[in-house]
Amino acid sequence: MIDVLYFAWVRERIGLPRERIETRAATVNDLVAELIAREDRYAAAFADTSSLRVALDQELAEFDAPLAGVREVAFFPPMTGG
Amino acid sequence: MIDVLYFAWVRERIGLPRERIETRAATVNDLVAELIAREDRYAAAFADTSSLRVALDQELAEFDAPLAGVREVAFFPPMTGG
Amino acid sequence: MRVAVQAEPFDFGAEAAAFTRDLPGAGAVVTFTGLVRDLSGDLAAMQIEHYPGMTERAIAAIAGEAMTRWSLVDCLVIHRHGDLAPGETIMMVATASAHRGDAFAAAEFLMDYLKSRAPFWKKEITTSGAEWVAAKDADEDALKRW
Amino acid sequence: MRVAVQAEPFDFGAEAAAFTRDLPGAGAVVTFTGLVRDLSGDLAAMQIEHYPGMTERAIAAIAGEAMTRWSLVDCLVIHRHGDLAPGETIMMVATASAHRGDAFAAAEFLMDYLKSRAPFWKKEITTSGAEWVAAKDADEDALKRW
Repeated sequence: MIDVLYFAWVRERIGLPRERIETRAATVNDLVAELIAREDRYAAAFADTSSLRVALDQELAEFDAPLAGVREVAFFPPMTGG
Repeated sequence: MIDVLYFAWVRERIGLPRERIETRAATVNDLVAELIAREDRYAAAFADTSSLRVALDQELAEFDAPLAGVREVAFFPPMTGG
Repeated sequence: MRVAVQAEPFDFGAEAAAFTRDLPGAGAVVTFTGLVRDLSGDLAAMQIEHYPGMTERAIAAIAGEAMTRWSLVDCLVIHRHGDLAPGETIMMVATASAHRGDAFAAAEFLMDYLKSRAPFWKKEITTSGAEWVAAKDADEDALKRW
Repeated sequence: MRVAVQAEPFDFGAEAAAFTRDLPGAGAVVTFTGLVRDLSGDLAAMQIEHYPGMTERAIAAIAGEAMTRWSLVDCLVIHRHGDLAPGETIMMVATASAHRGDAFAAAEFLMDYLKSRAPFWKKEITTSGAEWVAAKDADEDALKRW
């Protein structure tokens, strides 16, 4: 079980801020593929992962990073703070 | 007649902040030569003009600048504001 | 070093004054303040979403990096989230150092990293709709100078 | 644009807050504050001499140049003269612009020019005597980048 969080327009497209997911995905890319296969709203959110960022346990990571031991995955657009 | 002003350690070495001088000096350098010839305290203040700055009518200038029409000459060390 | 992530407004002048008191050895203080700018003339509000937990962690890491890279006596970051009105203060950073170069460089570094590496997302609510503010390539490029 | 040359202390926080109010179109405000630093641990006072008349003129010219070179919404310079105690505020600049790059660059430009082109001279009074602060080559060199 893994906590998956969505922010900004990713959250809006998927329609929820977070969910717990049962997955055996080895990498972030594998998890994204599983989500896309679920429903259109996920496919819409993950249509272009080059415009997305991912954090694993609250640290920025790459989409090919392994998920072993990770408890919290977050997907969001490029940040616009400051 | 010209007003000559001294600031910081130039003022301290010469011993006064300003004076009116009757001069026919054509340039700042000529005026400095006249002042040096007056008294030791002027010679001490102007011993090394490369460590001094000059302003003519409150605008920074060079030591070879002409004095024609100038009403106020100021001598001082490099500035240390901010 | 202090990091605050909050929905509440803060008093920039009071924070700047408080930061500047009691800075032994400091000769230079630089502050940056970000304001909600009404570009189009019809901005009703700016909504700032953030990632609770990661935000504080990311800002603390960026501020710690600034303290290490430059000779800072102290640094401060305050960043708001939630709903803000045009003209309101979004965030501020403050840096203090012996010489001005360190304080300026560290403040610019903090801003460049906060822009692109702290998990905040801005949404502009105008009379004609709502739109997420897009990240700028220039902001990502700005990181390369450090 | 406001330039003040004064013997009286000023409230940095209040000045910064006042500057930040009512800046139409501004998204970024940068301030720099210079403090009397006690390097040796025995500084009793700092005396700042200036050239009345030329000081105001030189600072206004430098601030005007900053307004021209960058897209500034506003800028402010306050510089004290007379006797200051360790920790006291010597001077401040503030700049406001739409984007942060302009405000940062203009504030650094103002500081570089105020350091070497505004007629102020600092003298440190310590328990062991009084000494004029020497101008640094680095401060003169800093002008070359603009």
